[in-house]
Amino acid sequence: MANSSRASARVEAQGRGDKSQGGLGAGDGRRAAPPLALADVPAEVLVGYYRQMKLVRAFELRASEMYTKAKIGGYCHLNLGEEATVVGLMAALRPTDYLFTTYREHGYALARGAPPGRVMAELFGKATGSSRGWGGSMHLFDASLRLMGGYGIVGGQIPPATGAALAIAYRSGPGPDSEAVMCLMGDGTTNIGAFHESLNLAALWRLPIVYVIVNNGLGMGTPVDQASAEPELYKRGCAYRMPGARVDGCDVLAVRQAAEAALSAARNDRQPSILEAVSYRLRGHSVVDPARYRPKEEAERLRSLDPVPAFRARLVQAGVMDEARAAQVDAEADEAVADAVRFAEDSPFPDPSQLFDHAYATAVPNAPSYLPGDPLPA
Amino acid sequence: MANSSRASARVEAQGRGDKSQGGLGAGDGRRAAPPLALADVPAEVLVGYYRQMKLVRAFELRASEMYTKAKIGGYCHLNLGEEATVVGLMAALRPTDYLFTTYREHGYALARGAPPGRVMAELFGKATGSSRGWGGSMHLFDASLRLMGGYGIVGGQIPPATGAALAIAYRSGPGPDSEAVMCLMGDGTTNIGAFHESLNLAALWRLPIVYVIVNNGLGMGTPVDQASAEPELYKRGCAYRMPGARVDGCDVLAVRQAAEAALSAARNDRQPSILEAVSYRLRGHSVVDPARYRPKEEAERLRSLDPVPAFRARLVQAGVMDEARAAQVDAEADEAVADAVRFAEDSPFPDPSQLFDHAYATAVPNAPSYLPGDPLPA
Amino acid sequence: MAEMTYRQALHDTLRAEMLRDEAVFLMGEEIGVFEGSYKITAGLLAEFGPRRVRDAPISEEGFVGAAVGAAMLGLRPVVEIMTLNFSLLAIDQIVNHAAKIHAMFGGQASVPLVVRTPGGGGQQLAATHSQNIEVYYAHMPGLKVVAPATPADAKGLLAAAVRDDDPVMVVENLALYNTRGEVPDGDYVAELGRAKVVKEGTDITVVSYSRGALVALEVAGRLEAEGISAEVVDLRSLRPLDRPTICASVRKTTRAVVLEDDWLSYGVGAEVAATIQEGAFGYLDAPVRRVAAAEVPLPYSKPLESAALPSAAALLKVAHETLDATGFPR
Amino acid sequence: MAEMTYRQALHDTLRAEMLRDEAVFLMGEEIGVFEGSYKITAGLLAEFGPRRVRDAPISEEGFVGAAVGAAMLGLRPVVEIMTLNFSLLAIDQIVNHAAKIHAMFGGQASVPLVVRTPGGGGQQLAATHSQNIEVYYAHMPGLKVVAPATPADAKGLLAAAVRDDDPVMVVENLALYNTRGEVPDGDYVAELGRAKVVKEGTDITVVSYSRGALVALEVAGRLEAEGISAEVVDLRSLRPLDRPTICASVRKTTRAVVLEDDWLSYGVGAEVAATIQEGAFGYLDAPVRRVAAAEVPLPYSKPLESAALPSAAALLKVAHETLDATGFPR
Ligand SMILES: Cc1ncc(C[n+]2csc(CCOP(=O)(O)OP(=O)(O)O)c2C)c(N)n1
Ligand SMILES: Cc1ncc(C[n+]2csc(CCOP(=O)(O)OP(=O)(O)O)c2C)c(N)n1
Ligand SMILES: [Mg+2]
Ligand SMILES: [Mg+2]
Repeated sequence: MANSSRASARVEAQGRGDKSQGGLGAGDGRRAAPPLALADVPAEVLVGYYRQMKLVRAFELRASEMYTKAKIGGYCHLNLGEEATVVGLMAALRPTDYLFTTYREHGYALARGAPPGRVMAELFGKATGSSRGWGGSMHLFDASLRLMGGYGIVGGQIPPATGAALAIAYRSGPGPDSEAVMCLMGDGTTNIGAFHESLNLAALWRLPIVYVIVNNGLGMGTPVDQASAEPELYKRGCAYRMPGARVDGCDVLAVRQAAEAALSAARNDRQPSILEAVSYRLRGHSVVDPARYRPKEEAERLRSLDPVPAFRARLVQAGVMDEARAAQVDAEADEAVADAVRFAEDSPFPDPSQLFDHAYATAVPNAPSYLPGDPLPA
Repeated sequence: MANSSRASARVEAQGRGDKSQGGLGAGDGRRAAPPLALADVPAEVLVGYYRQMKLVRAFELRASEMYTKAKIGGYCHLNLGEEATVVGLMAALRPTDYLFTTYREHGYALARGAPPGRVMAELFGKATGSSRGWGGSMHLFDASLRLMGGYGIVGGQIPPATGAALAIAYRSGPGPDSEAVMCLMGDGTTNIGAFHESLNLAALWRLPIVYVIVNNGLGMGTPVDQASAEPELYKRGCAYRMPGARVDGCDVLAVRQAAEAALSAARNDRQPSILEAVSYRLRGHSVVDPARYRPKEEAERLRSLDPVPAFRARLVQAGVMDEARAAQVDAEADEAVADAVRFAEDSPFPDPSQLFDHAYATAVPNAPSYLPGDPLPA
Repeated sequence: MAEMTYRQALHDTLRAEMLRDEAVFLMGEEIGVFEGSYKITAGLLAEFGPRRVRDAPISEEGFVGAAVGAAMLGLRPVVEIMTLNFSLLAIDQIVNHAAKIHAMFGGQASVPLVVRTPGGGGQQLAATHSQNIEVYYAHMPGLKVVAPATPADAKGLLAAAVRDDDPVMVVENLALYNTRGEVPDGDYVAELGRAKVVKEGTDITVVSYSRGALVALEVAGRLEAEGISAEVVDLRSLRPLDRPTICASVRKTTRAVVLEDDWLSYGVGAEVAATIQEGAFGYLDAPVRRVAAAEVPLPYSKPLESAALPSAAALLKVAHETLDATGFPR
Repeated sequence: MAEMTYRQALHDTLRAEMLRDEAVFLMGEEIGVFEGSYKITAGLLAEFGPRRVRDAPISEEGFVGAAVGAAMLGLRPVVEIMTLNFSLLAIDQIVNHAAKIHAMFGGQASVPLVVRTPGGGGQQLAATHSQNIEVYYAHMPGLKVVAPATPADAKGLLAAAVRDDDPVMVVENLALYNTRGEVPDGDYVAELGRAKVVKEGTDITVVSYSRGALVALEVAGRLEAEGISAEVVDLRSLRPLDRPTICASVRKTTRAVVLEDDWLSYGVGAEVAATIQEGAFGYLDAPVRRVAAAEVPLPYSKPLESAALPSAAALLKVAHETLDATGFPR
C-alpha cells in the first residue's frame, strides 16, 4: 500500500541531537506544545489559508486543463492533494526566509505570494512568466519572494539550499530574527546521495535550515517502503544526529505549527532538522500519468481525505466562515485563476532575438552567440 | 582528538533491523556471544595470524622505503597500524567470498593470500604485478582470490560491491554456504553519497554484504567528528534499518569474530550490516604525508597501541609461541618481503606494445589504437 | 522484416535477450510497476518477475554502480537511466568505474553492462532535462557508445550491446521513440563500431546520428529534388568512431556538413569535422560546417527553444552554402 | 614583476582576493588543517579562520552544491576539488545547477562560483586519477572554463574568475604547480575568454593550453633552432573559445598542430581543428593534426604511461610532418 506510514498522531518527533542544545533535539519539547486549534488562530487568517488552498486547487485543475490543450509544454507536476501542506508550510515561512523547492511547486509559488498570472504565464512559456519563460512549470523563481527556484533534478536543490543556509550563517549569528532556509523534497528524493551529503553538512556545521519531506506516498509509481529502507522518513536524520518530526500534511494548522517549530530551532539554535509532512497525491505523477499502478480503492480512499473540502467544512462547521463566504472565496479563487489564464494568454512570447540575453551574468569576449547554421566567428 | 571514539568494549552493537529476522538485528545476540579467547583458537592459527600481521608490517615498511627510493610511483597508502583489523577481517572471509576494498589495501591482498612478490611487483609497475602493472598501489586485483579490486575514488567501490552481493542473491538463496561480499571503506568515506545510496539498496533488497568501516580516526587530516555528524559510524545504518557493530580493530580475534557474525547474518539471513573496526593509522595518509596536523602526544599514544608487537607479546606471554618462534616468524616475514622486492626488481616492465591489450574485452572494429602523434585512420 | 516503432524494437529486443540469456536482467527507476517512464519495459515485470526486472530507488550512482558490480560477477545488467541528463548523477560509476575496470586491473575483469538512456531536446523540458551530452561518453576510452537512429538499429545495436563484454552506452532519443521502420526478424545483431551510409550520393556528405540522421535523410531528399545528390552517413557508433567510412564518403563527395543536436563547441561534430579535414584534406573543396544547437542552456519557451535547436532548414541552408562555396552549379 | 611558482601565484591570489572581498571564502576537502593536498591553501586557515577557510567532508556533490547556493545568496565561494577526476562526483551540481541557474531562471540569479581543480596525467596515478576531462566543462554553456599555463595567468585568470558573476572552472595542472615564472605585481586581473599568442612565428601554429602550452613553447624553441618559425597560441580560455585569435594565427602561418593532454577523440583539439578548418580553410596548406593521449585508461606502469601521453617528441614529429606535407624546405 502506497501510504502505509500515514501519521497517526498530529506530530511525532524523534530527537537525536544534543538535548542540551535545546531546539528540536528534545523532540518531546514539541510534542508537549498543545496542537494549534482553530480558536487559536484569527478567523481572517484561517479564511486566508482556505483561500490559498482553494487558489492552489483551482490553479492546478486549470493547469491540468491547459496542459491537455497544449498551452503548457514539457512536464507538468501538480500539487493536487498537497494543498494543506503547501499552505501550512508557506504560512510558517517569513518573507526574509529562503525557499528551495522541486518541480512540483506551483502551489508554493502561489502561497508564497507570486501573482497567479505570472505563474501561469511561465507555464505558458511567456515573457511575463516568473522565470521569463526560460524555466517553465518545473523552474519557477522569484527573487523578490526569495523563492529560489523549482528544480527538476531529483535532490539537486538540496545542496544549494544547504549552501544558502551556509551563507546566512556566514553573515550573521543565530537569534529570533535570523533568516532561515526551507528546502522541500519528495519522499523518493531521500534515497539520493545529495540528501545524505547535504544533511551531514548541515548537521556538522549547524546551519539554519529545515528539510521538509513532502511524503505523498509515491515517487512516480514507487511506494515509499519500496524505495526507502527506513520508510519513516523523519527518522532518517539519525545518521547525522539530526532531529526529525512527522506531521499530518492534511492539517494546515499542524503543518504550520510544526514548520514554525523547526524554523525556530533553525533560527535560534542553528539546529537543522527534518520535517516530514505526510500528504498525498490526488492524481498521477504528472499530468500525463494516469496512475494505473494505484489500486482503485486506494485512489478512492485518498479522495476521501481531500484536504481542501475538509478544511472548508471544518471552517464552516466551526463558524469561522459561513457557506456564503466560503462560496465567495471559491468563486474568487476561480476568478483569480481565470484572470491568470487570460494574463498568460495575452502575454507575448519571448522573442528569439533574446536567446542569448541570459547566457552569462558577466559579459565576456568570444561568448558564443551564433545560431544553428551560422558560420563561426573567425 | 583524532580518535575520540575508540571502542571501549570489544564489540558494541546496535540493532535496528526487524528482530524477528534474526541475524544481527538483535545486536544483543552478538554481544551475548562470549568474546573469543586465545584458548578458543588453535595455536597454529594464532601464530598464523601473527605471521600475517608481521608480513603486512614488514611489507608496508619496505613499500615506504621503496617509494622513497622512487621504485614506486603515484600515491602509496599503507596499512601500518591497521594490521589486526586487516588480518582479523581476512580470517573471517572464505575463499568463495568477494572482497572490494580501497586504495589502502596492500595488507588485505597479502592476508587474502596474494603472493607478496606479485603485490610488490604491482607497486613497481611490473608486468608480473597483481594487475599486470596497470593498477599500481591503489588498484590491486586478483580474480583467483576474489579480490575484486582496490579503488581510488572515495566510496566508488561501495556500489559495485553492493552489486556483487546482488549478483550472489540473483543466483542463489541464503544459507550457511552462501557466498557473501565484504566491502571495505574508511571513516571519511561514510560521508559520500554512494555510501547512502548503496546501503539503502542493500537493506531494501536484503543483500549478502558486510560494509566494513575501518575507522582509523582520520580521513587524510580530518578527524572523524569533523566530517561525520554522527561520529559513531556503526550507527549510521539507522537510516536504512541496518544493524551495525563496533569492534576494537587492534584485537585480531575480536575483529575476526565480529566479521564472522556479520558475514553469517549476510549468508543466512541476507541481513546486510555495518561493522566498524576502530583502528588507527600509524603514519601519514600516504607515504609522502608527514602528518604534521597530528599532535605529537597523539602520535605517541597511537604508537603505544601498536597491534603488532602487542599481539606478539600476548602470544608469547600466553605460551602460544616462544620468543624463538616469534623471532623466527619475524625473520620469515622479513625474508618474504626481501624476496618480494627481489621478484619485483627482477620482473620486466610491461612493453609499450601492450598499451592496447586491455582496451576492450570484446574486440570491435575501429577501436582507436594510434599512439600520440600517429596519423588517424582514414 | 516487420514494421514497428523504435520503442517496440527496444522493448522486443530486451525481451528477446532476457529469454535468450538468464544472466540478462533489467534495473532502473520505474521500469517495473510503472512500466518505464517511456514505456520501453512495458509488460516485462509481469512476464519476468521482480528478480529480472528490478525497480530501483532514485539512486543513479547506487544502482548503476550496483550494475557494474553485478556485471563483474558475470551477470549482464541492462540499466535504464530515465534520461541522459540524470546520467550525470551516475557518471562516476560509468566513467571512473565501468570504463576503467577492465584495463586498470590488467584485463582480469570485464564489465558487460548496458546503460540505456534517452537524450534529446525539443520537448520543452527546459535546461536540465534536454541535454545531448553524449560527447561525455564518446570521449571516454573503455566505453562503447552507440546512438541508433532507426528501429532496425535500435534492435541490432541494443542486442550487440547486451552481448558485448564491455560497458556500452546506448543513447536513445525521446524524439525517436514513436518513429517507425522496418526491423529484421529473428536474431539480428548489428556490429558495434561501424557507421553506415544510409543514402548514397555524390555531391555532398551529410554526417549525423540519432534523430539528426533522420533530418539528414529528409534534407537529402529535398536536395535530390533540386538535383543535388547528397550522401548521408549515420555514425551509429560514437565510440569507436568509424573514421574510414566517414572519410571515404567525403573523398567521394568532396563536401561535408555535420548535423548534431548537441552544442557546437566541443560537440560530436567537432570530432567529425576534425577527422574529415585530416582524412580527406586534399579532397575537400570547402570547410566542413557544423549545424548544431545554440550554446545556451535550452530554454523552456517554445519560440526560444526552436530558435536554439538545429533544424532541417538550417541544414539545408548550410548545405547550399557549402555547395555555393565550391561553385557547385544549382 | 616577481618570479614565483604557479602554486605560489594561486596561493597569493586566493589570499589577495580574500583580503579584498569579505564575500570570498574557500571550501574544500583538506584545504584547512591539512593545508591542501597540493598546499595551495597553506597558511590561509591560520590567517582567516575556519569561517573563511572551510574544510569539507568527502562530499563533492554536497559541498560544491552548497557553494552554488551560497553564491546565489551573493557570497563568492572558491571551492577546491582535490583533482579534476573527483569533479565527476559533483558534476550534477556544476552542470545541472551552477551552469543552468542564471539562464533557467530568466537571469534572476547568478552563481559567482569558482571551482579550482587540477587535472593532469604523468604522475603514475593510474586510470581514475590522471584524467584530463576539461572538455566536459568546456562543452557546457553557462560555464566559463580557463586553464592557465603560467604563474602569471594563474594569478590573472583566477582573480578574474573570482570577480566574475558566473561559475568559472579553473583547471589547474599537477605538473605545473612547481613551475616558475614572472608574475605582475599588485592587482592584476586577466580577461576571461581570450587566447594569447605566447610566441610569434610565421611558418606553423602550435595551439595548446595548460601544461601543453609549455611543451609547445619548448618545441617551438627547438624548431627555431632548425630555422623554422613557430607561433604558439595558448588557449587560456576553453569556454568561451577565442576562435578569432586561433584563426588569425593560422591564416598567417598556413599550418597548424594542436597539442593536448586529453584523449584525442572528442577532445579539446577536435574543436580547435574544426574551428581552424572552417575559419582558415583557404589558407591551410595541410590538415590540422592533433597530438593527444592514446585512447586507453591511463596505465600506472611508467613505460606504459609514457607511451600513452603526448610528448615534445611527438609534437616535433607532427610539426615536421606537417611542414613536409606542404613542401616546406628544411
Ligand atoms: C536525478 C533524477 N532522477 C530521476 C528523475 C525523474 N523523476 C522525476 S520526479 C521523480 C520522482 C520523485 O519522487 P518524490 O521525491 O517522492 O517526489 P514527488 O514527485 O512525489 O513530489 C523521478 C524519479 C529526476 N528528475 N532526477
Ligand atoms: C571522491 C574522492 N574525493 C576525494 C579523494 C581524495 N582522497 C583520497 S583518500 C581520502 C581520505 C579518505 O579517508 P578515509 O575514508 O577515512 O580512508 P583512509 O584513507 O583513512 O583509509 C581522500 C579525501 C578521492 N580519492 N576521491
Ligand atoms: Mg513522492
Ligand atoms: Mg580514515
